[in-house]
Amino acid sequence: MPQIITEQNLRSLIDLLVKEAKLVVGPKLSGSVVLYEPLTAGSDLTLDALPRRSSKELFFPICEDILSYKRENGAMKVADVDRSKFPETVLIGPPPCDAGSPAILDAVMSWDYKDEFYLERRRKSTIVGIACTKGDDACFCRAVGLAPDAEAGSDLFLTPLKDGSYSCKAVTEKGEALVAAHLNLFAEGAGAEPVPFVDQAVEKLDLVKIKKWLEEHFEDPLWEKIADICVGCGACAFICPACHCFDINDEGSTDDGVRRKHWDACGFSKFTNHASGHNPRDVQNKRYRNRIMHKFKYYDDKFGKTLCTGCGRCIRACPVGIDIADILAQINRG
Amino acid sequence: MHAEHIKHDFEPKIVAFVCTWCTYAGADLAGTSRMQYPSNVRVLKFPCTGRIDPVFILRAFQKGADGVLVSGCHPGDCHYMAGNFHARRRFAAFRALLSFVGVDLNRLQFSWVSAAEGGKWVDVVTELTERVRTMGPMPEFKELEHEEQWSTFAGASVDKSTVLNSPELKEAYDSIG
Amino acid sequence: MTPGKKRLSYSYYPGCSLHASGREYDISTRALFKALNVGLKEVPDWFCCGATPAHNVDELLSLSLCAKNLSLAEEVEGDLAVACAACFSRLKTTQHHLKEDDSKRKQVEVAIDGPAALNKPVKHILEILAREYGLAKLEESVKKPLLGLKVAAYYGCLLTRPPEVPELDDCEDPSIMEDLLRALGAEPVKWSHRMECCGANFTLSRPGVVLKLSNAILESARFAGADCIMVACPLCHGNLDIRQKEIKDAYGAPDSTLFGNIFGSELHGGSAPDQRDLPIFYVTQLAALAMGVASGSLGFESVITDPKPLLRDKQLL
Amino acid sequence: MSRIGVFVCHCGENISRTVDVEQVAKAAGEIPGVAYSCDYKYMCSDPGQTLLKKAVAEHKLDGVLVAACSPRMHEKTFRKAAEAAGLNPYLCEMANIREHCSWVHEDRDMATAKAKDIVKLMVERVRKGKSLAPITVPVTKRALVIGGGIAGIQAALDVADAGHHVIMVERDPSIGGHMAQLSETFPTLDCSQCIMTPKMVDVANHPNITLYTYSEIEKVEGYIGNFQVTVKHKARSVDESKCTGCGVCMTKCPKKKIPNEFDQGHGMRPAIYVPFPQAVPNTPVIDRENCTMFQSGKCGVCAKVCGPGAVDYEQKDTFTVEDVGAIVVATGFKLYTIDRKPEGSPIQGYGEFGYGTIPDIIDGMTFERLASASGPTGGKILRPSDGKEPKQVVFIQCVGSRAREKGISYCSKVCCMYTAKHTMLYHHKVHDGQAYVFFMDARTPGKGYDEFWRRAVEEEEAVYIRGMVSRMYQRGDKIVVMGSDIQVGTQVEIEADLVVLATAVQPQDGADLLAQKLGISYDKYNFYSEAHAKLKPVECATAGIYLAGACQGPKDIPDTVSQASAAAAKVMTLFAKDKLERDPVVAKVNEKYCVGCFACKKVCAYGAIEEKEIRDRQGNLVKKVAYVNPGVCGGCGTCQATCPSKSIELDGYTDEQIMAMIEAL
Amino acid sequence: MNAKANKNQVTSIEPAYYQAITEAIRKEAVQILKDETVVGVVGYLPGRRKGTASPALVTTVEEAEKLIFSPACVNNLSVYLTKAKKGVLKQGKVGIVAKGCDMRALAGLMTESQLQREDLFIIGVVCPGVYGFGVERTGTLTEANIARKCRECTVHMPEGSDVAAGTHTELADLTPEEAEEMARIEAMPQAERWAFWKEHFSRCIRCMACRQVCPFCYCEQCLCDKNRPQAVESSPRPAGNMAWHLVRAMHLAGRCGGCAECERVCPMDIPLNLLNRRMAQELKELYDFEAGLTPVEKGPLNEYKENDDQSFIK
Repeated sequence: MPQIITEQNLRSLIDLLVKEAKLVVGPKLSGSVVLYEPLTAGSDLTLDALPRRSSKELFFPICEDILSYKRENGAMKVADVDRSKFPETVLIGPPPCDAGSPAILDAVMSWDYKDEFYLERRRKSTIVGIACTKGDDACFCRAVGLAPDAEAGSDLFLTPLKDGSYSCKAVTEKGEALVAAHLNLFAEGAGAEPVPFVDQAVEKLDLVKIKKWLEEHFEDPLWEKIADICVGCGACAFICPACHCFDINDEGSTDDGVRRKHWDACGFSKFTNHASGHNPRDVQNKRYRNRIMHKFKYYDDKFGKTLCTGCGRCIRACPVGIDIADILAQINRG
Repeated sequence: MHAEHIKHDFEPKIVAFVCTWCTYAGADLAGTSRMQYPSNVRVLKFPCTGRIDPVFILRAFQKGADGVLVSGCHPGDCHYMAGNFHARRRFAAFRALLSFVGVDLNRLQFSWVSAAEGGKWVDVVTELTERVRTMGPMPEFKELEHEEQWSTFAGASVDKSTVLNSPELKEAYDSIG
Repeated sequence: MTPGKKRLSYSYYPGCSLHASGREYDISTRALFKALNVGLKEVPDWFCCGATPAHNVDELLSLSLCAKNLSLAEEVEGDLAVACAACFSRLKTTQHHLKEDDSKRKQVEVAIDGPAALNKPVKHILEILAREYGLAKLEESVKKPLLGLKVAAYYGCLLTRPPEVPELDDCEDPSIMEDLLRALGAEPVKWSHRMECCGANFTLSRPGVVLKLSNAILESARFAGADCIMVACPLCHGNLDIRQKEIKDAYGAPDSTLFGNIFGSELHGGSAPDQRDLPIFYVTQLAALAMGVASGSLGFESVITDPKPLLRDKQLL
Repeated sequence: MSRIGVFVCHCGENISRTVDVEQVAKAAGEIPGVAYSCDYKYMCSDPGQTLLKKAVAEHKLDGVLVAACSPRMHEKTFRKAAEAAGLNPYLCEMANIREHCSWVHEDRDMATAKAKDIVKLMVERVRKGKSLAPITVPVTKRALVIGGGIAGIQAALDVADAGHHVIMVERDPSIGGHMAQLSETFPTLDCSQCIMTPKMVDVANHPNITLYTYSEIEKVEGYIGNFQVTVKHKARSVDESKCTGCGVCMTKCPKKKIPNEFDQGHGMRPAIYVPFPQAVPNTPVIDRENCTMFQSGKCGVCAKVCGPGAVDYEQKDTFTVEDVGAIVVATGFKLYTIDRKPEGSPIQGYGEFGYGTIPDIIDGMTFERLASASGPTGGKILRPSDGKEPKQVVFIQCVGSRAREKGISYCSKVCCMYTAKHTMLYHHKVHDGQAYVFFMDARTPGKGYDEFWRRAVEEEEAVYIRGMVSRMYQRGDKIVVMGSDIQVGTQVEIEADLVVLATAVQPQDGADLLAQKLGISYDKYNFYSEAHAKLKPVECATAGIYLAGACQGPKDIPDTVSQASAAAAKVMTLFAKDKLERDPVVAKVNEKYCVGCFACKKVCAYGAIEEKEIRDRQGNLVKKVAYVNPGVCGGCGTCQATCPSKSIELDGYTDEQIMAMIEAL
Repeated sequence: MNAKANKNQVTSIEPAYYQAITEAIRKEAVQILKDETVVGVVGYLPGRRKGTASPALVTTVEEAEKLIFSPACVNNLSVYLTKAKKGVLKQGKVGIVAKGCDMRALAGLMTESQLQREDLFIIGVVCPGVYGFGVERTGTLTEANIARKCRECTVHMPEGSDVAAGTHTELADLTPEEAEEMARIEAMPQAERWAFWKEHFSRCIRCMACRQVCPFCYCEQCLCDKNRPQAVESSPRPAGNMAWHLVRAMHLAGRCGGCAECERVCPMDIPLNLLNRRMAQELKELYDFEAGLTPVEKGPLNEYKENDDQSFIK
């Protein structure tokens, strides 16, 4: 049962959800950049640019407290975070390359260790994805098996139509529930023609072939070639919708402080630095190799998924112009 | 001399980073001379102002100081010859930086107090304490300490007091029609 | 900018004297610069710098006079060339003073209704010739070297003093004039009174002082064997040239007149009194002469102590 | 978890009157890491210290904080007590709740609150503190003395008499320095050479002194107690071991008209020469620049006439390396040559004085030589130009000194006195002569100095004119001196037969280069800088190097000798122990993280930081890092504040300690 | 004299200009690799996407023939030379393509003993400017797409390089946007300034791109990575972010060459160069220090004068 929602009603939906005391998150202009941030009104929604950071931070915040501790009368008192206070959340506006990331990450977060911080947030959230009609020469979602109209990860999926409205498809029960609760904002009908998608410059990748190549090329001059120019920052990982490494730090003093979990990146030289001083990934080529291996081999080995949505953020942001799509294409070509 | 028994509404936290040879000794002299000054100041002793890292000042503000004093030997009197000269440049630069990011420099005082200047120590400490007292608590860094990225406590930004009551929501629904 | 390719060019502040009693200085300066192909553009509408007396009477006035002249000069391209030592001193002093004293500067700027041109470079003719045009190039340009001419280079009080203001040369032991003379082919003599005062503007109020002081200078130059004296100041020129005969009348034989010898010993002497006339040249006159400028256009006729016999004797005319 | 003991002192009632010490002790007990706390009437008393020692044992304390008076008062006391109890003394600290609290505040509540805070943050300091061991440095008990003037001689003799070996290095062919040139000395007018030459001989004969003349310092390495000094022995062209000092070579040398430096160029010497008859050693050198043999290869007379065959034209410069534990720098001074402005120097010349062009304008040292019985005139005052006895002599003081506009602002200290002396010597020798002195002030702060000066003015008829000279010129055979008399308010001209200038005292040529080799600092005039103007006037900032004499600043002979003996005493203090013990508050480098930007080295006032190469097992250079020589480090910590990565850390004041204290605020 | 009169000022820099430099770089790089003057050349290669370029270390003649220079060659390549950081300089002499602003970094690194001039062959580029971020990359440089730092460039000429490619050309009438922004911030009331920076720093995600791309951030142990003691919280929270950026500005004071790479690479668009520029301005005013093209003995915060300003000290 395709539904239609006008742009105005989409914004009204946000207004209503805010009034319902839900946390509504969507692309919003913050200073000079568009970021996923809490929306206070429908007018905040900014859909003309891909946010600089992916929407993963909704489930996997940049930094979060996991416990606090204090020594009192010789004994250490530990206080946990009350996860039940996490709010009901609606994420509105992610394109498939962002909306698709929980569909990838859920696997690892509920694997051998259940990350209740992540999972609780996931449980309480509804994702309203929007098909992507923009894109530039860094985009390569099609190459990694996604598409501008991929519904994976979305609970409700909107497709922009030429008259400015959106056709809606409830992908999950959560999506259905959201529509059902606000039915008068939606209209029945086929609607206008959809806005066409943009062509992507990167060829379709044979992910199986790439994985095979990676299996056989743990040692390869390619890694050194890339590492020659990689400066080892974390920009690519931090803005990536799929990267999910984190570090845990106690901040404060030994007697009184907070244990915090925050984003980390495998490109950092200290990422695998052991307390002993030994560092198994002591040089940048090993670190960059790990990034590719993790995304296109290890994660697939474990969970049968590729740890990349092709959003192209890392290509745009890399300080030294490392182009993962180009690297994959080279491997693909053999 | 400061009459200490007056109770104030606000007692600022003042941290003093001092060198051991001149200012610490000057503060000792103020003590042996039984001079009186506000009790707000907490003194941290360093061998030399040259040892004092701008990070310490930053950290003191972060940890709740309302005012910071850095004090050492007069130029030419440094026990280590040139430590205070290096410190002077370092802090001149640091002041400019703090001012540029919007820190009120009235909360940060530098002084030369020699071992013979017990009276000057009292003056400097009293003046800074009273000035900061009139300015009130330093909000900037303390607020920052408690701020988070929105996603950390996602939901904190939602004001529960406005939790909907149905008539209002109903009205909103109706208006959209 | 490659040196040598670009033509040097200056703005020019002649000052009152150079349009009156020191006209020779002005015309010889213009003639010299023309001969050297150096541009010289007179500042339009300039007026008196206040000279040496004004600052004794009203400091603000004297500073404002100079400041206004400087701002007029700012309108003309090129560093400001000044020939008169007194004008040079006043202009430089004003710049120095106003740079040091902000409140004075503000007062002056109100008075002249505009900013004081404190950074307009002010250059004396001597430094332009010796440094900017350059001694080597000057020597190359000489057409008629002043061979055999023994010259006492006379600096006077103002050219180098006080040291922080003119910054022309060593304050008490300069050599720029001597260097210049050597470049022109003349022979600078070593003499004792090149830095002493000639009496300056006492020439009107207390001529007696001037006669005494200028006499000492003339005597010293004669004693050192000089044929003539070279000056860079119209006032010095006036005192040494116009009053030369008067001095001779007043003092007669040399050596009896050196001022106050309180712990005096016997004075030497014994040789025949030296009463030679000493022509007084402006630096630009001698330089222009050496550059081959026609002597008729250098104002030799309008001075009192006639230089022509000497120049003829040295075959320079 | 640490076990710290906190001991709160009442100091009689000095603390307890305003601070509730019991509460402070109680609060201290609740601080994490504190295992024991108590308060006591007098912690510094014997029972108090015993209490501390007992508590350390009973409660197995691993750190101690005494909250009492200023650490400047009793830190040593309690550290000793802690050490006696088996603790590392550096794990004992003091919280100053007296000078910084009870004595300066009246409100009991607030003072108590403050005392608690002070204790809290000092507990953090103890908790994060580390055991430190005193630094010991072995000491080589040999001293190097640079310079063989009166300063060097005095220092060398004192150290040598104390039984330590001394190496003395002198640049000139003979020791003696300027004092050997002087005629008579103020204020006693005793003959300078008569008191100087015996000391020179003592140096030569002293079994503990090795004398290297005609030698210079080439290189200095190492640090206090352990210097390695390379000495360059310039080729003398005469074998010292063979020469008997008979002097035949000098009398036979065909080239005899070389101006003698010792007589300020007013006497003559041959090309092979000793600077003066009483020279030590009495071995001649060949002045190769003026020797016909060296210039044209023809002559060789000296070699022919030398009985023992000591003359050696083939001699080369040689080098020796001396291990010494301490260095005394006594390189002395030179007199300002005042003609034109030296190239590139901030100092202006006095071209207007005609010095150097008018022969009868001389400096003070030349006058000394004229007045000296061993001088070029045999002690008669005769002027250089024509050898006539001058009847009017003008002395000018402060030529170059105290003349900011000429580039030197300091007072040369000795000129007032020696000019007074000169007028007397002149008056004694030329009875009908008249001396005039131009002066600014007469500075006579010394024992018997003012009496001496007054004698010159009142009894010896010198005419003192307060004012300066502007210009001098030759007129006939006279020098016209133009000056001012500011007391009379008039200009003055004097026709003098001779003018003597008291020119400024300046450091020796090359003083800066030597300082760079030694790693000591110098001021803008190149005078060497002492470590502290008041309290360390003899020590250099660089440990183990001491200053004596005019190389540090203008000085007269008694001051020079005093300082030389003081420097010697410092050397002997250093040599009194086999090992040097130092406070372990010094910086250390974390070589793993140091990246060798050497910002620390650039800010180190002690020159304690060196560059160290880190090599792998194959000997390949991995990187260069900073290394702190603990013997030299002064412990200021400027390096650590400068190091961006904090790869250098000052023991006793680590970032960890300081951050913990800030955290506890 | 009109200072602008004898400069070659134009309204656009056409691709041909960059092509000429490209040719010159290739020729030089090929030559020094052929005659084994160097073991490698750090330069730029074209990126996959139109109008992009990427740093590259080339070691063969074939690779060297592909080197380019275009307005997309934004990187300061000196970051690749320090041992502690990237250490492409493993053995032997290395060639490097350097713009004027990069040359300042090279000079600074020499001052700090991280590089030796004799280990480098510097192929200087007479650079008229490079692209800003998020601009149209058409191949032609104009007022519309030039980087903010290039608008006030004073080092178009790579003085001190071994060879220099290009002739002096620059865009005319560029507004000094950064200077204007500085003035705007300086004119704000103190509280507003604090709000301005708080807003920017709060956005920081601590990806460390600013640090990693900075030629002067070559510490092996960054203060902000240290946790015993922790001077700067490593978690990306507003407090730690503020401390981090202040500490970094302080550590760069007197060293920063003004290449503005930190600002360029910031994925969160924090105007970091303003901090560095403010420090540079202060050090110029107080100690007359300016980062230059030749190494100096000591930076302004590693030396002192006895009469330094102390008007702020009581």
